[in-house]
Amino acid sequence: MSAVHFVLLAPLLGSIALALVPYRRAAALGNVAVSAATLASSLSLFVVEPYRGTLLFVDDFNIYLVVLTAFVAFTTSLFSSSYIAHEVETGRLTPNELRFYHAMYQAFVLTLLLALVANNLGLMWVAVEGATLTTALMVGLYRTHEAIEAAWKYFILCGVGIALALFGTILMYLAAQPVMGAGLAAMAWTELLGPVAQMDPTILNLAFVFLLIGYGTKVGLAPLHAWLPDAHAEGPTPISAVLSGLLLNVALYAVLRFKMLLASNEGVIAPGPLMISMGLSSLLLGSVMLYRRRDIKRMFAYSSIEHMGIITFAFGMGGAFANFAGLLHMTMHSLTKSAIFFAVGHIAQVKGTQKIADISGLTASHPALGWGLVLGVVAIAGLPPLGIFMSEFLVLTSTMARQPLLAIPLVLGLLLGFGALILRLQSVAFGPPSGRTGPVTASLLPLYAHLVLVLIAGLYLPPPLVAWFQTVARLLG
Amino acid sequence: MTLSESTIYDVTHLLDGTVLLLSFALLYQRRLFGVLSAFALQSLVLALAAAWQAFANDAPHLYITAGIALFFKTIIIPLALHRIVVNLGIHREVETALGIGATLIVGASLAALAIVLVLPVTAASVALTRENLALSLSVVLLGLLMMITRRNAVTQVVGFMSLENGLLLAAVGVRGMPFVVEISAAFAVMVAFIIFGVFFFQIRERFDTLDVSYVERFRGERH
Amino acid sequence: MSWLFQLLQAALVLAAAPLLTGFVRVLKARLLGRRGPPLLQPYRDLLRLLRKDPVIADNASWLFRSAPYLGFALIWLGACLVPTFTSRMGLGATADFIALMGILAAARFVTTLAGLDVGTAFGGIGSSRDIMIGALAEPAVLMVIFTISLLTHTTSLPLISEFMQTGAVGLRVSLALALIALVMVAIAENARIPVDNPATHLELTMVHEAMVLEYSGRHLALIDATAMLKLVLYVSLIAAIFVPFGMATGAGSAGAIALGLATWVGKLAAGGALLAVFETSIAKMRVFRVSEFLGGALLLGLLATLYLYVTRAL
Amino acid sequence: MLTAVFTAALALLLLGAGGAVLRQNTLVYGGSAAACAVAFLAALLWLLGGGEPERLVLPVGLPWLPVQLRLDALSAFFLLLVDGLGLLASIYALGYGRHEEEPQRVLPFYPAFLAGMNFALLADDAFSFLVAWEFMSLASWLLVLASHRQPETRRAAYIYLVMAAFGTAALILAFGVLAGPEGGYAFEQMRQRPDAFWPATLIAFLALVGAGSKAGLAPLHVWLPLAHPAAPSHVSALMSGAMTKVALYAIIRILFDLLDSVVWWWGLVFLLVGGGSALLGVLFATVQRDLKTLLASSTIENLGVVIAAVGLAIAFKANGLPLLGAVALVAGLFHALNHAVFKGLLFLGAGAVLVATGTRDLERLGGLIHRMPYTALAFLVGCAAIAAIPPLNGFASEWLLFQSVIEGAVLPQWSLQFAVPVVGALLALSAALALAAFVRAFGIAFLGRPRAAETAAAREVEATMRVPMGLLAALAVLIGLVPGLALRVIGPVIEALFGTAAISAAAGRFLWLAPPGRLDVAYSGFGLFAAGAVLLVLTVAVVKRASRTAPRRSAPWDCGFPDPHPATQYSAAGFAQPIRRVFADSVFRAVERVDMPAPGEQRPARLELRFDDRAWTLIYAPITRAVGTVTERLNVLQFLTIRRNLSLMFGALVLLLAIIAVLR
Repeated sequence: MSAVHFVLLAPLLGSIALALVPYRRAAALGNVAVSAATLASSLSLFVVEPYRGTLLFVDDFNIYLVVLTAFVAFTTSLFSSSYIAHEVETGRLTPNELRFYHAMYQAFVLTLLLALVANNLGLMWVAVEGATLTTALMVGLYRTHEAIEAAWKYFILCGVGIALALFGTILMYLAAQPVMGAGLAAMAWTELLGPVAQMDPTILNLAFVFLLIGYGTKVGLAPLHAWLPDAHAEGPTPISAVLSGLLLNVALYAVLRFKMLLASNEGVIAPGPLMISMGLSSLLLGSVMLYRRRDIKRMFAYSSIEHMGIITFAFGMGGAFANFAGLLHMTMHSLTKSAIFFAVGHIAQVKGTQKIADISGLTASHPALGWGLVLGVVAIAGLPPLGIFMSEFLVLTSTMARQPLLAIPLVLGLLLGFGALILRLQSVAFGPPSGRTGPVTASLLPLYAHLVLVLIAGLYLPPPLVAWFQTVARLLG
Repeated sequence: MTLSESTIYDVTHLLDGTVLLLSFALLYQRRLFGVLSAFALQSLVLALAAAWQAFANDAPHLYITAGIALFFKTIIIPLALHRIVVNLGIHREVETALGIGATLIVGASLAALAIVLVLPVTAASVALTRENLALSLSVVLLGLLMMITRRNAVTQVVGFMSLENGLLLAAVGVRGMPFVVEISAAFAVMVAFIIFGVFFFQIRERFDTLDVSYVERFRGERH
Repeated sequence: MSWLFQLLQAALVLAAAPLLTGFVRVLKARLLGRRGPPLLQPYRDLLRLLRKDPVIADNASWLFRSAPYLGFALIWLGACLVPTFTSRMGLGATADFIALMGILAAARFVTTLAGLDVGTAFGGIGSSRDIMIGALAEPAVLMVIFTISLLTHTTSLPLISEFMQTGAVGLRVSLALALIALVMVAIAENARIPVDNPATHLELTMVHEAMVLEYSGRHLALIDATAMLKLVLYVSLIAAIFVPFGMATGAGSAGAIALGLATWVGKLAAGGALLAVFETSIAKMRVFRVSEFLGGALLLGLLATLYLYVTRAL
Repeated sequence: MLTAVFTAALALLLLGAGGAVLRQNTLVYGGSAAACAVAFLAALLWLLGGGEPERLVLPVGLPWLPVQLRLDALSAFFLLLVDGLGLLASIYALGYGRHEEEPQRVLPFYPAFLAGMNFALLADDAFSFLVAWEFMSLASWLLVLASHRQPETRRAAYIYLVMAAFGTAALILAFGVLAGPEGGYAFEQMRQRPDAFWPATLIAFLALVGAGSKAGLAPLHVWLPLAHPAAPSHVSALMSGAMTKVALYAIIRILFDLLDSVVWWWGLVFLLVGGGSALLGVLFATVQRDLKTLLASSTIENLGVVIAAVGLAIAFKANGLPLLGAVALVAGLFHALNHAVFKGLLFLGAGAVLVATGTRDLERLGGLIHRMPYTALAFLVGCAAIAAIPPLNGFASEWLLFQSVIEGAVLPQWSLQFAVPVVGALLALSAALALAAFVRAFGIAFLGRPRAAETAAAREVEATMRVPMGLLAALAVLIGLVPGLALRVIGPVIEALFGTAAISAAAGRFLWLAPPGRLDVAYSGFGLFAAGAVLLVLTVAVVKRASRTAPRRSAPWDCGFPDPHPATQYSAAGFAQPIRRVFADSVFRAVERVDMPAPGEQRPARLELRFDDRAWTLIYAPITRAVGTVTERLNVLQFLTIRRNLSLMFGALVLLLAIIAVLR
């Protein structure tokens, strides 16, 4: 047993145990405890030797994503405990649903971690599929018309997407088999990297298109994004936080792994332009769609589409700076966006509504939550000294230096998104307070913990993280 | 008994071609029960193809795949969908978003696109013949086409599963594909059905219909 | 020596100011077929006003009381800077043509503020219109300065006079345009017909007189004297730039100085005569035509500069 | 010295963090004042002492490029402006801050804003510069939002931040080109990278757009008259007086330091933009009825003047006339310095008026010279300075600028030969209109009779607010009389940028201003002042001797119909009417509507007055409309059926497949 196995075992056992625990408080605590255990075992990955098995492996790329995932899962579980307590009090969730929720939460974390550490294309696919199933169930948790519709949409669109991804995976194997022979090796990341150079480029092209569309659906790239806003808006907010913060990253991780593979084959059509165009379309669409939103959670979901667009664009551009920026942006976005959802979750609870028009003056009525939201949105909008500014700076400058024409739609999209976010932020956070102004029982720790990390990262990145990013950036080409 | 390469190829090709033909048949159907029958038939041919690969390539685990396809997709799922249609009193005509003729023309173009796509592949560099690759690619695309040109939820589900048939067709055709894929593909179909069932249940409970456009009245933001 | 000339000039402009105004008045009256006031009447008027008790509005501030002194001193200072009979003056290097415009602007700043101080409708109307006139007149003068300084390669007034005196510039379209522009500005700045009428009271079209309506006694005397001084300033300025002939340059012998003085007096008389003729032959225009009048001056000034480039390029 | 400035800036940051927790007026503003004083003195000493640029590397920032700080002449000069004004504004805020409604919305951000400006001036690499730059925007945005309960303030803040982001984006792109594909983000690397013609042009215009939007250059100015007045007055003073200078710093840094050469026609563009902004800004200033908006509009004018000077400097430099270029840039920097002084003073004065009367509306003010004599005097000096009245500082820099414009005749390009006089005319017109605007501002607010009850009850403000105003007024006079003081601190900048000791000669003569080599053409504020003073004393002595009676007080004469009601006074709108009429259609699209009751009706007649900013109606409104239309149209995507969404997916798949089929 290696540390990797512990990372997977903790949520697996936790999921089973939580499915059995009927007590509300104990379940919430247990959820936190299991998440903490997962985080602890993921941190142990730093100290042990890199693991490299036939099914699982840990390398520079996924190690930090694993830790990030475990960390956000942990902070979200903290947020979740105070969020869920409120939901149970107001009667929106029954104890049985709660049990189901906690079990699914851990199962979801398990699938995410499995997708990250899987060394096998097939295994990774299974894990992503599992993530779809678990979250689809949680999105529909409230059983309102909207929630069921959102879950249905989520399930159908991601089901088709995941099927296409499977086809891409099969095609990948088709290309690998003649070179590497039959067997597990032909589906292992670690084994494929060398021989990919001799594979048939046509099949690889075909495979990449299916994988990009398939996993791209889960990333939320336009025009495959339709499931994302509704799933974020209608499910419980902790799920929105992990969807935006983690699931999108994991799906993008899958795309990037394939891009890495293709990078070593001379004959393939460069995946860059495909990713650039999908990234730009997501960025522009996400930004434009921000303007007409009435539901605050749906708005931030569109902002996730926007940011996934930026990240995909950055990786599409490639090169040391853009790849580095993309990795940084992935990390920062997941911390920031989940922090925003933490704030939004409590705000929606305290105001009793998710409608933007019905919320205003938060900094006056609930300073801690309100300023937290301001800080989060300021960060997500790309203002310094927070982390996203650094990555956007790198993306913009390197794009301008290499492909000035691409900088135009990029800047346009960023500014459009910025305009919409600030517009809504001002109406929500400032002005005379509206609605209920009663005190809120919110756990602010996860919110501010994330924001402080984002703030620090905007000014200083620890050298080990930089080393990882740079290694991965090189691998990504 | 050993079979010559050409025999293996011919039979595989024949079966795969039949699957594609049945995909077109799915698109051609005007009545819901016709769709279900065509799907059952397609799944049957898929099962045969899987069994043939198991037999020809001496890969016994593919028999399991064949069995799953035969059992679930040929019998259980069509029967279940048949019951749903009857019980819920769903309109028995196929409601099209794009006319049948037009759908078939688009389908034919997609098949042509699939051929164009695999043409540059050199025969030696791929574990599946070019023809079979083109066939399964076409089946996948036609399944997707069915999902977007038919309004009714049942036909959409069938379209989705037809898409999966295309996947399986490719998967079973490859020599030595590790077990993971087959199992997971079959697993996906199963889970998909379960989940779909859950949704059907809820949807019936809430909306008394299976027409997806009713569900979509609640697309959020229009409160 | 130059400081002596400077003192002499300061005294001379002061002495000449009422005389020039009286001369213009007499001439205008004669042209209209009246006898008109005596030539020295302005001196008497000023003295009479000086002896009268000044009355000040209840709510007037210190600014109101000090404005006449400041305005007078500023215009006087300006008049000292324009070469009259000699180009060798003590203050020659202290201020150039641009600074002269600055000083005139400062005077306007003080008087228009004073017009607003009491808070009457007339003061406001006068100030507001005076400001509009200034806003258009100043840039026109600056364009004239550009033209002249491009020709003479300096903005220093004594040097401009000396350069123009050599005749090296010759006759140019630009100079003519600049002259017209400067004359138009001078008419406006001195509140002469057709822009304003120095002789009217209680007309809604008036500008300068409305602004100073609240003044009386010695304050009014100062204001009237300022207006007279300003006329001398502008006539001297036009003369110094466009007809500097006769002006003493360099160290200057006694004869040259005498000639300079004589020609200066002649120029003032000629300027006054021309002004009188012009004023009797033209009607007062509506206030909002003034902007077109001065806008025309500004355009002429700009054209003068541009023509200069054209001719230089040819 | 760099360490001192850095420490001060860091202390400001910490004060900001502390301000969020402690909410101690005295501590935050006192601390800010102290930190600014330290930075100011350090910059001043460095400038006077001369020497090599100092560097400091911090272990933060981009992983492969730690933050580089550098103190050279250019940054030291601008630090002088920012911290000098910061010091006085902080002292002022000790009093002003006590009248704040929600001080907790100002205290944390005020020191942070100052720190942002300081760091922007110290930064020696693109990343840290932009972080500081945008941090400055962020902090000032929050300061604008201090009175967030008013909808118009929120609108102003929103437009401000979006325009700031636009500007920053342009600057990021400019630095992207400067850094090149290898990512040489340090300024030192940029200085050494040769720039080809088109990239350099791109950089120049991105810098103009990026920094120009912060400086309020037309047509990117629309946010400025909204945002600057909305902030607390000491912040307004800093935004107008200091932050616009940071923008100017960015332009000069990029054009004259980071780029290795300039092209003459850039100068043409800068000249036209500068001249246009100057005229537009001042025209708006003449018609504003809000005192602080008036001041903000005039900021557009003054920055336009400075940019025109920069344009001249570019034109001269590109044509191999570094000496003349140096003079033009001196004029620009001198004007920037002066603007910081008088605009700071005026905003502080407006703040005092606001505190005393509770309004910024000119139509409600009046007669404050009696009730707030000290503020009135200081404000009067500020008005005179900004209206370019000799011998104050505003005139000195305008004088130098006009000399530069006249020298423009030597430029060889015919387009420049034509443009320079035209821009000269624009600048002259702006200067004259500035006089109108500020006579109106002072005359309506401080003279006449109070137009509202709260104005009549106004009281002079406390000493902490009066002292900074007094100091700034004294500075305006001092610099005007002894311009050599300013040239002494500008000299090192010019030497560093142009490599000439050109203006040292001029700077040596403290009392005279003169273009180099043209000692015959000179201006001496002190000389004029002295001569004028002599004449004034003479006048007073003579007149007082001739007429000894003390003036008698009585009701105003007003042509025999005095009416004590304050509404009979000329109003701010009325005062601006002639100018509004002259420029109405071309610039403002002013609409006057008179609602005249029929004979016999009792209701009063009303004059309604509206004017728009053409930039808004021609540029921003269409953009807003376009965004509205596009978002509305695309919003359909949110409401698509699942089937249609699948169709999109299918379409994307088929499209990509078709692409690889075609490309293979």
